[in-house]
Parts: sequence; structure tokens; C-alpha cells
Amino acid sequence: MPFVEQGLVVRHNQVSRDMWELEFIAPAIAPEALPGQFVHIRSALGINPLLRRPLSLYDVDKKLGSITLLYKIVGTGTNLLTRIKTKEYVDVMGPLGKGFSLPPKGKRVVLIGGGVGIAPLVYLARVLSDRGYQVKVLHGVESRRQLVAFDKMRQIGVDFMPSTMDGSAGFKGLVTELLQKKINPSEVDYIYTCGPEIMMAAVADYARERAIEGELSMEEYMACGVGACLGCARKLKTDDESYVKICKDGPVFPLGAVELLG
Amino acid sequence: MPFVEQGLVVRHNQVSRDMWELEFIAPAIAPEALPGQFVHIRSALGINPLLRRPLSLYDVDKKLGSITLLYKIVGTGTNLLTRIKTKEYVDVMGPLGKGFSLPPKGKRVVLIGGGVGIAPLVYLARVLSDRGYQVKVLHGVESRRQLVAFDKMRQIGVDFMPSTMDGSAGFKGLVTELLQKKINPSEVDYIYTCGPEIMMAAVADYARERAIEGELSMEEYMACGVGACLGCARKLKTDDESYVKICKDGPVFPLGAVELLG
Amino acid sequence: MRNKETLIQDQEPELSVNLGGLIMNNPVAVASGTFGYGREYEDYVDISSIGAIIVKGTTLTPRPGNPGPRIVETPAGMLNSIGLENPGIDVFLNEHLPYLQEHRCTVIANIAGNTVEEYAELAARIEGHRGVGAIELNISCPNVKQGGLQFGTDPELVFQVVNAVKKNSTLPVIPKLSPNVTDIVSIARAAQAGGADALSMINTLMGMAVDIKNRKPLLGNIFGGLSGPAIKPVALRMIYQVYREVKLPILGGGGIMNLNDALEFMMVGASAVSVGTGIFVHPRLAVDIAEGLKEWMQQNNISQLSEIVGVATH
Amino acid sequence: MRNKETLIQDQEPELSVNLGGLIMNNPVAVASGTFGYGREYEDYVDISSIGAIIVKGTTLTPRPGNPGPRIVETPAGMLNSIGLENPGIDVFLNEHLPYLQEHRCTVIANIAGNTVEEYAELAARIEGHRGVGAIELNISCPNVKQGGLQFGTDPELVFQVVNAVKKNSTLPVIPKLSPNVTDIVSIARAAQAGGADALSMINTLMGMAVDIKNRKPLLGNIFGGLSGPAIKPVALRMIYQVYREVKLPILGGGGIMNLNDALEFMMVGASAVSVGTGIFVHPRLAVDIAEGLKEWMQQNNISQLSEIVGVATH
Ligand SMILES: Cc1cc2nc3c(=O)[nH]c(=O)nc-3n(C[C@H](O)[C@H](O)[C@H](O)COP(=O)(O)OP(=O)(O)OC[C@H]3O[C@@H](n4cnc5c(N)ncnc54)[C@H](O)[C@@H]3O)c2cc1C
Ligand SMILES: Cc1cc2nc3c(=O)[nH]c(=O)nc-3n(C[C@H](O)[C@H](O)[C@H](O)COP(=O)(O)OP(=O)(O)OC[C@H]3O[C@@H](n4cnc5c(N)ncnc54)[C@H](O)[C@@H]3O)c2cc1C
Ligand SMILES: Cc1cc2nc3c(=O)[nH]c(=O)nc-3n(C[C@H](O)[C@H](O)[C@H](O)COP(=O)(O)O)c2cc1C
Ligand SMILES: Cc1cc2nc3c(=O)[nH]c(=O)nc-3n(C[C@H](O)[C@H](O)[C@H](O)COP(=O)(O)O)c2cc1C
Ligand code: FES
Ligand code: FES
Repeated sequence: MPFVEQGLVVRHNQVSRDMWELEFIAPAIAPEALPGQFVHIRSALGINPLLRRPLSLYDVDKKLGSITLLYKIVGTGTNLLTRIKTKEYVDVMGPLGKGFSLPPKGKRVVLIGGGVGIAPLVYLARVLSDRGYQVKVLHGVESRRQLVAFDKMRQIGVDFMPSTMDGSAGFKGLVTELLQKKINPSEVDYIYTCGPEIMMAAVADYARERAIEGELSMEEYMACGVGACLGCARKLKTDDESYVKICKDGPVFPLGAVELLG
Repeated sequence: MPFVEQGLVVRHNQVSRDMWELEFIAPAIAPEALPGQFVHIRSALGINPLLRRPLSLYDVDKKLGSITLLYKIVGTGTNLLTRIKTKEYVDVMGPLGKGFSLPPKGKRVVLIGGGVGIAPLVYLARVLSDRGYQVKVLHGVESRRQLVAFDKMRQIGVDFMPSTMDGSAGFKGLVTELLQKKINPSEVDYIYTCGPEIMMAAVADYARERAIEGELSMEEYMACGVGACLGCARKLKTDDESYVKICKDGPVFPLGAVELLG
Repeated sequence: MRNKETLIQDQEPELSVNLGGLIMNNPVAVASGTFGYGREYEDYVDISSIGAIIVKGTTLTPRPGNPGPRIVETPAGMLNSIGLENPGIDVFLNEHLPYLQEHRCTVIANIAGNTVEEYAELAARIEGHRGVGAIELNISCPNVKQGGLQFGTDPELVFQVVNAVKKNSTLPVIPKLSPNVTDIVSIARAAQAGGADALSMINTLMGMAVDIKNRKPLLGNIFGGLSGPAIKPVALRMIYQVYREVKLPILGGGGIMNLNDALEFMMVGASAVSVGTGIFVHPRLAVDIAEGLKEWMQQNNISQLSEIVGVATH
Repeated sequence: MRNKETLIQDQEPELSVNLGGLIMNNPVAVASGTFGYGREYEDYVDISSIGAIIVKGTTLTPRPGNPGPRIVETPAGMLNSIGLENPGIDVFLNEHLPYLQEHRCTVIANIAGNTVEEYAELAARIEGHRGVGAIELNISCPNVKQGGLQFGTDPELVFQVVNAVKKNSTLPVIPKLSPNVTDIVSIARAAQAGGADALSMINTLMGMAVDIKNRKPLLGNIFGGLSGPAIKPVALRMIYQVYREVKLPILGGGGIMNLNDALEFMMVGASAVSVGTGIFVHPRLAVDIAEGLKEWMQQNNISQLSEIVGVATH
């Protein structure tokens, strides 16, 4: 069951030029939280910004009852969010949405993140790894400093393969090129991806051509976050009349189910 | 000449339950600042609150180039203002308005402040005292903890007479009662006052009856602070057609010149 | 914020209101389109304790709604162009209404048609269904017969729609006025002449936003409805104007985010209020305001809401 | 914010615009009533570098204005009910205009009348005074002859006012449209038919606020005009609608606080923009936006503003 609670901030630090990690204690939300779900948080009191902001569960510590978010500074909301200090409280609503499903036991999974799209894949990697899946994580960024999940991925113990556009770490080029050139598709049973839609579209094509199943996590402007306002609508590929709601029917969907932009 | 500048905050502390002192370095504004003038400050970035807030010059340190404000928490703006930390900057416009005039040399002056209305009277007391005037300051508050200017007044070296409603310090009762009962009008040549309008109206009546001259400092909702928007209008007592602008024609006016509320 | 010097009354203040025949347990409703069909918020609040749940706008046949993006935040507000996505009146009556009835909610149906006849037909379909307490008429829809002109901007059409619905319904009928008009009072008068039992105001202001990077309108549908605190001053002004001229109870809303906002609306003439956009920020907002109102009445020695309704208009 | 990967053009981008015959050095004006007569801000900004200074609304005879409070802040906006306080056209022409002329400012006079004849008379008085570049018609005033109905809400009256002013003036005439109307396009068409050279839009939305402690309207005049970021979505929508239907240059404004806001207005069809409420926060706002615009044009390889005006309407 989702809740609105005031999360006590225990850690809040900048992890790259434009990315921050925010950890808070959320005794009601954390125990329920599944990988791929998100929280809807108020980045500041008052009416500017007015609406909550959706952010994925980057990591969850069930023992501590804490949730960690990874966010990129984009506009007013994320800018103001950086002002929140440890020992202050953050107003959080969650866990929301449908998370990732787990593939049948024994399947070899590949997680592909682009930029801050790595956020939902860390908690997913942790859960998959805990359950004994063989997990490979590909993370594409501009430059090595943006490989913010490196330590977490190592600590979780998954096979982590970075790609950078400037070649400063790992494969030089797009993460989809890394996927095509360095991964043997016959060793991949299931794919999870999150990142820019153009990247996820390429991953979806890759998977379709090779008949590999998988899931992606989508973003859309949100007001309510619970399926009430019908604001976060996207068209399904199979059905050209009705719309799914990213907040409630997603944010996770089967690869190829939803129309992507670009 | 007035300026807009970014003042480096060097001190910002709570001085009573709902009052704060904010000191910042304002190298352009401070040298020009006269007692009774005010600054127009942004209490937060962004559009909430939208407009600047007018605050009197509580104290000015011309050597340091610093300005100190004393403000009471009232609504959104003053609430958000408390968040500004030392070493951060505050956006200030000033000095604005017409300040207090100095009476002829040798005149014995009485300053009467009600609540946070003491703000403009501290800097005034400092300047008057520096110039050798004999200065008495009456400050009326609810309870002794609100006698926030006590230390400053002692340091300036003026005769400071508090009144409290609960009798916890000084005279018990209204500051206007203190004025009537404890001050010999024949020893008063000039009166300055700032506080609730009902109090200033009583002071103005007192002065008129005894033919004592003086000045008061008014407040009104402001947008521009420079006489451009015509928003801060008040009627003069002498002229029932036109309006004065508190920001430009004031905030200081001769006692009895402007119609007061209540 | 309890003031210690305030006298607390012995008697409980009376929060219930009669809105043109609809009895609400408290005067704070949730606005159409912002609370779904109630169940979307069942985890966050006891939905039966809400003054009234105005459900998502319903049409005769299902509507898929507009292409996205459908919402965007604006200064102290938001634009939406949902496009009346809804499963149609039958699905509402058969699938959503029973849930709300089971939970003993006070329900106001919100209906929208393309023609006067469609409104009348929608009212007829609702007639006899237990669990609907009143009908709110969304007249901000384009009238297909009149070439897309909105019903809510033409007094004659407003009269016809209200009149047609009244003929087919025994429920209180509450037209929801569009603020995108020159003269709100003439629209309110037309609604009254048509037989309205109460007025709901205001719906959203029409607005837009531009995506400067892509140099095109941000919403898929170009225009959207502006809601939230930004529109509060306009809503208050229109309610003030209508309250003084038209003797019908008003369900007021537009930007209400807290108790003080709700009090402003009541003081210019709203007998009850609705919260919409505010729900997205505080799912419990309606009940929180109702509780705050009760406390405020106690502190201010007010036993009946009628003591403050319209008090700022005298 | 200069993007390093962007090609910087060799040529300076062209910022000047021809607004229906008025040449502005850059497209950012300051709105009437928010910049006084220019001198109020002379300490903060080189007023001659402002695209155009639209001076405070002027009437035939002096007006004292409304009782206070005259302004109040609202969510992302403010209400004002100044009540057109001004010293009258003669004082403007003889005392304020010479100062502006001396400083080589581009000046737009803003006039307001109670009757069509007053507007015509005001235009005649201005005629021949050097230093006035154009006339903005504030048609949001109540028309005393028609019992207080606002000029700006009736197409026929708009036509008459514009037509009468045009007959008495050789200057570009720019009616300033009120947004408090059902159909802004029909008003714009009437202005065009009357001979308008450009359109200014939008003026303030009518609103109010309540002082809940004293249980009465906050403004002395009850209603006031809503300005600031809150109204930006409405302004953009109306400009978009008019730009597509009426072929007149538009001076757009309503809530502009920064360069991005100004770009939104240009992309929906504004050839030039005005900043009003924003000035109170940033006295240099107009010139800052003009400078930012130049840099933005360089970064985006835009040499003429016409490349972006209306680009989001296609
Ligand atoms: C389910 C979900 C999970 C997300 N998880 C993360 C995450 O873990 N880390 C992260 O950095 N970002 C995440 N995002 C994107 C994040 O919500 C936006 O970057 C953020 O809302 C921007 O807010 P802003 O005020 O800084 O930007 P502004 O651009 O000022 O925001 C204006 C409006 O647009 C909306 N908006 C802007 N960008 C997006 C976007 N990409 N998606 C949805 N709404 C947007 C805002 O919510 C707001 O309503 C997620 C989005 C969704 C829908
Ligand atoms: C010339 C002048 C000097 C002042 N000096 C001081 C001072 O030294 N210390 C101090 O504590 N206060 C002073 N005030 C009052 C102070 O400006 C207000 O308390 C403050 O603006 C409240 O802002 P807010 O956002 O907290 O309150 P809100 O009530 O949320 O403000 C809403 C709006 O009302 C205006 N407003 C509210 N109260 C007042 C008021 N009393 N006067 C003018 N505008 C008001 C605000 O500026 C804002 O525009 C002065 C006012 C003026 C005009
Ligand atoms: C996302 C959204 C959807 C809405 N859908 C409807 C609707 O279907 N029918 C209707 O009459 N009003 C609809 N409205 C308008 C609201 O009911 C309400 O009148 C308006 O938002 C103003 O109130 P607020 O500022 O409290 O949100 C919708 C508003 C929003 C924000
Ligand atoms: C204090 C104030 C006074 C105004 N006076 C006038 C006026 O005299 N004539 C006029 O046409 N518009 C007047 N306006 C309207 C502005 O010129 C402008 O159209 C409006 O404020 C919207 O722009 P903004 O949101 O940038 O302020 C006034 C606005 C304000 C805030
Ligand atoms: S955000 Fe409201 S339905 Fe998804
Ligand atoms: S605040 Fe604008 S004239 Fe005084």
C-alpha cells in the first residue's frame, strides 16, 4: 500500500556535475518498495514548484528502512531539491506504479541504462543479484565522471560494463553500440532498459530482431502519480485508440509495447 | 543614488520568537543609507514570493559597509527569508524613500517604537546620538523578550525606556501610556515614531495637543518601491483629492500629515 | 494553529451543507477530473468522509482523450488537455458507481455532451441509479452542432442545456461555468433561468505553453485548461460577481490549496468548495480543509457556515 | 549560458523591429503603469536603451486614482487597482515628455478615455508633439456613455475608438486588448478594421483577493487587474489565436520574467514584447532580456527575429 510520509534525510550529496543522491528514512514506504517503482516527491514547500516530481527508487535499504534517489538537475524542482539538508524532512508519496517483473529462474539478464536512466536499474540489479540471477549491467554516459553507479554496482557484485562517448572509461561510443558489438546475444535471455527514448527504441529493436524479451521504464509529465488525472498518457503500439498511464500501468512496460518518441 | 546589489550575508540570527536580524555587506548601498530609508529585498529566488519586500534600515555600519535589518515573520516572504544562510547573497535594492530629517541642533528628541516598529529608530538613534542630540527611546512590546533592540540602544548610549504589556520589564502597559505618564512634555522638542498605526495615531494626537513637532514612518503594500507603480498610496489629511506614495514621498512624513487607519 | 486566547465553543459547529438539494456532510468536495472515480485515492484517505466526490467527466460513448503531452506545470498552476478521456456513461454506472456506493460516498456525476440532446440523454441514463447525489454539467465542451462554440460561453445554449437536463432528471443540477467569458453574470442568469439548482465555478481558464527548444506548443493539443493557485483571483472575482446577482448556492473552486483559500471562497459567496489541482500535491487535502474549517469555526465562534458565506460581499 | 559547441555567427543579429510603423531598437518594451514616466528608474538602467517605454496611462484631466490598498500579491502574480492615477495629458506632454525626449527614449503614449470622443481628443492633443513614437489605447476602461461596459469587451466600440483615434493621429495606433473576453479574435478583428497598426496584448485579467481576518475584499476598490507569471499561459493562448487570424504585428506581454518567457511570446506571434510586473523585481529586466536575446540569436544562428516570430503556430 502506498503512503505519504515525511522522510528524514540522512544523506544528500552531489555525485557528479549535475547529479545528486538523496537518502531518507521512509519506514512506511521502504518495506513495500519494489524495483522499477517510483516515489512522487515535493522538491520544496510552497507553490513553486506546484506539483510533485516523480523519481525512481535508486536503492532501498530494507533493514534501515531507507530509500535512496539519484536525480539529475533539470529545472526548478530538481534545482530546489538540492537545498534540502540532512536532518530535514522531505514529503514523499509512494511506492507508486508497477515495477519490473522477475524473469524465470536461471535466465541471464542484461540491464542497459543511459545517463540518469541507470537509477531504477541499481535497485533492480540488487534484487536480481540477491535472487541469484546472472546480471550484466551496461551503462552509457558522456564521460567517466557520470558513471555514478559504479561503486554500487561493484558492491552488488554484478558484471558492470560502462561506455563513454569520450572514451574516458570502458567502451568508446554509444551504449547500444556496446550492446551490439560486445554482447553475445545468445547469452542474453532478458533485457531491462531505462534511458533516453531514442536509446530505448534502439534496445527494443535489438531485442525484437533477436527475439529476446524484456522491459523498459518510461517517463512522462505527471500530476497525480496514481492514475487519477489521466495526464501521463502514452499510446500502445498494439492499440491505436486508447492510452496507457505511465504512472499506474507503468512506468515499466514490456519492450516494444509502448510507442516511443524519436 | 540607489542601487540593486547582491549583499553578502555575514550574520543572520533569530532574536526573539518571531524576529530575526540579518546583516549583509552592501558596499554600494550602505554609504548612502540614511535613517528612515528602507531597502527592497528579495526574500527568495523564483516567483514565490514574486515581489520584493520593504524593510527599514535597522542599523548601518559605514566602516564595514554593512546593513542590518530587523524583521518579524509575517507571511511567505519573511518566512522564506529566514532560510538565507551566512555566506549566501541577498538581492537588495536601495536605499529607498525619504528618511527622517534632523531637528535643529540642541533639540531634545524622543523616539517611540511599537513592536518591530523599533527597526528604523535604532539607526536614527545612532545618528542622532553621534551628532550630540539628547535622545530618549521608548519601546513598547508584549513581553521583555521582544525588547530586541535593548543591547544596541545601550551601546549607542541613549536613554532607553521599555514598556511591556505583561510588566515583565520597564513600565507595565502601552508605550503611549508610558509617554503620557512618565515623560514631561516640556522636555520634549521633537518626536519620531514607528509602529502600529493605532499607536502612531495616539502619538500624533499627543504631539498635536502639546504642539510638539515630529515625524512618523509608515508602511503600505509595495510593488516597485520607487514611485513608478503608484501602488502604495495614502491620503494626506490636508488634501482630500490626491494621494502620496509611501515609497517615494515617505515612508517618513510629518506627524499628522497622513491619514492613519484605526 | 490554535490560538490560546480563543474561546472554544461548547457546541460542535455544523459543517453539513445543502447545495441546491444535495446534502453534503461537509462543504469540501474534490473536483471533477482530479480524483478519478475515488478508488485511485482509496489508499490515502477515507473517501467516504469527503464532502462530495465529483467524478471524472463522462460522455455517452467512451473517449480515448487527447495525444500527449497532456499536462505541463506553469507558474503557480498547471495546464491540462486530457480531452475528456473516459470509458463512457455505461461503464461509469456499472463499474465505478457501485464501488463509490459501497463506500457510502457522496457522488456528483459530471457529464459532457456535444449536443443539447446528448446532455439530456446522459441525465436520463443516470436517472434512477442510486448513489448519484447530483449532476454537474461540464459546459466547457465544444458544441459540435454550433461549429465548436463552447456551450458555456453562450447564455442561450446554457439555458437550453440546463433546461433539457432538468426535464430528464430529478437530481439537483449544477452547471459548471466556464471563466472564459466576457460576462459571467449573464451566463449564471441563463443557468438559473434554465432551472439550475446550484452553480459550480470556475472551470479552467484556457491557456497554453511553448516548448522553446522545439519551437512548438508544449501540449499535444496546443491549448489546455489552466488550474491551480494562479487562477484563484479570477475565480474569487467571478463568484463575487455572481453571488451578488444570482440567488443560487455556489460550489466554488479554482486554486484552493489550504483552509485560508477555502475561506476566501466562502466569504465571496461559495456555500461549498472544491479542490482539484491541490489534490495532486496533498491527496488528503479535502478532508484536511474540512477538519481545519471545523477548528476555525470553533475558534471564531461560528456555528453555521451561513455566517461567513458571502460576508465579504456586503 | 553560452554553449561551447555552438557556432557563433560573424554578423551581429538584428534586434530592431518595426512595430506597425514604430521603429524599436530592440523588441523589449516596458509596460504601461509599471515604469512610471521613465525617470523613476533612471538610477537603475540606461532608459534610452529600452526598446520602448510605454508610459503610465494618461487621461484628459488629472485623476487621483483609487483608495488603497491598491496592490496585493497573489500566487505568482499581483492585483492592482491603481485606478488610472495620472496628472492628465497636459502635464504629461509638458513635464514628462521633454525629459524622455532629452534622454532619446522611444516613447509610446498610453491613453484612456471615458468616451470615444475623449480618446479622439487625447490623440489630437498628442499629435505634433515630438518624442511620442506611437499611441497605445488602453481600452479596458469602463465606457461611461454605455453605462460602464468596458470598451475592450465590445467589438463595435473597439472599432469606433480605434477609428476615431486614427482619424486624429499620424502616429502608429496600438490598441491594447483586454483578456476578459469570450472571443479575443473578434476584438482583434474589430481593432484591425478600425485601422490599428499593431495590437498590444494582453492587459490584466480581472481578479480579487479577500482579507479573511477582516472578512472583506483586500483591495480598496474590490476588483483589481491580475498581472505577472500567473497570467502567462492565458496571454500566450490569446496571442496564438490572434496571430493566426489577424495580420497585424503584436506587442505581447503578461508575466514575462526572463528571456525564455519572452521567447515563448515571440514563438506564438509577438513581434515585440513588454515587461511589466517583472520590472518591480528586476528594474533592468527589459535591457537584460534584450541582451540575452541577442546572445541567444547568435547561439542559434538566427539573424532576424522574423525567423522565430510565430514559429510555434505553424
Ligand atoms: C516514473 C519516473 C521516474 C523518474 N525517475 C527519475 C530518476 O530516478 N532520476 C531523475 O533524475 N529523473 C527521473 N525522472 C525524471 C524527473 O521526474 C524529471 O527530471 C523531473 O521531474 C524534472 O523536474 P524539474 O522541476 O527539475 O524540471 P522542469 O523541467 O522545471 O519541470 C517542469 C515539469 O516537467 C516535468 N518533467 C520535466 N522533465 C520530466 C521528465 N523527464 N519526466 C517526467 N516529467 C518531467 C516535471 O515533473 C514538472 O512537472 C523520472 C520520471 C518519471 C516519470
Ligand atoms: C517602508 C517599510 C519599512 C518596513 N520595515 C520593516 C522592518 O524593518 N521590519 C519588519 O519586520 N517589517 C517591516 N515592514 C513590513 C514588512 O515589509 C512586511 O512585514 C513584509 O513585507 C511581510 O512580507 P511577508 O511576505 O512575510 O508577508 P505576507 O503577508 O505574506 O505578504 C503579502 C504581501 O503583503 C505585503 N505586506 C504584508 N505586510 C505588510 C506591511 N506591514 N507593510 C507593507 N507590506 C506588507 C508584502 O510585502 C507582500 O507584498 C516595512 C514595511 C514598509 C512599507
Ligand atoms: C487534470 C484535470 C482534469 C480535469 N477534468 C475535468 C473534467 O473532466 N470535467 C470538469 O468539469 N472539469 C475538469 N477539470 C477542472 C477541475 O474540475 C477544476 O474545475 C479546475 O481544475 C479548477 O480547480 P483547481 O484549481 O482546484 O484544480 C479538470 C482539471 C484537471 C487539472
Ligand atoms: C501597477 C500596474 C499599473 C498598470 N497601469 C496600467 C495603465 O495605466 N495602462 C495600461 O494600459 N496598463 C496598465 N497596466 C497593465 C500592464 O501594462 C501590463 O499590461 C500587465 O501588467 C501585464 O503584464 P505583466 O504581467 O508583465 O505585468 C498596469 C499594471 C500594473 C501591474
Ligand atoms: S500522473 Fe495522473 S494519471 Fe498518471
Ligand atoms: S511601491 Fe510603487 S509607487 Fe510606491
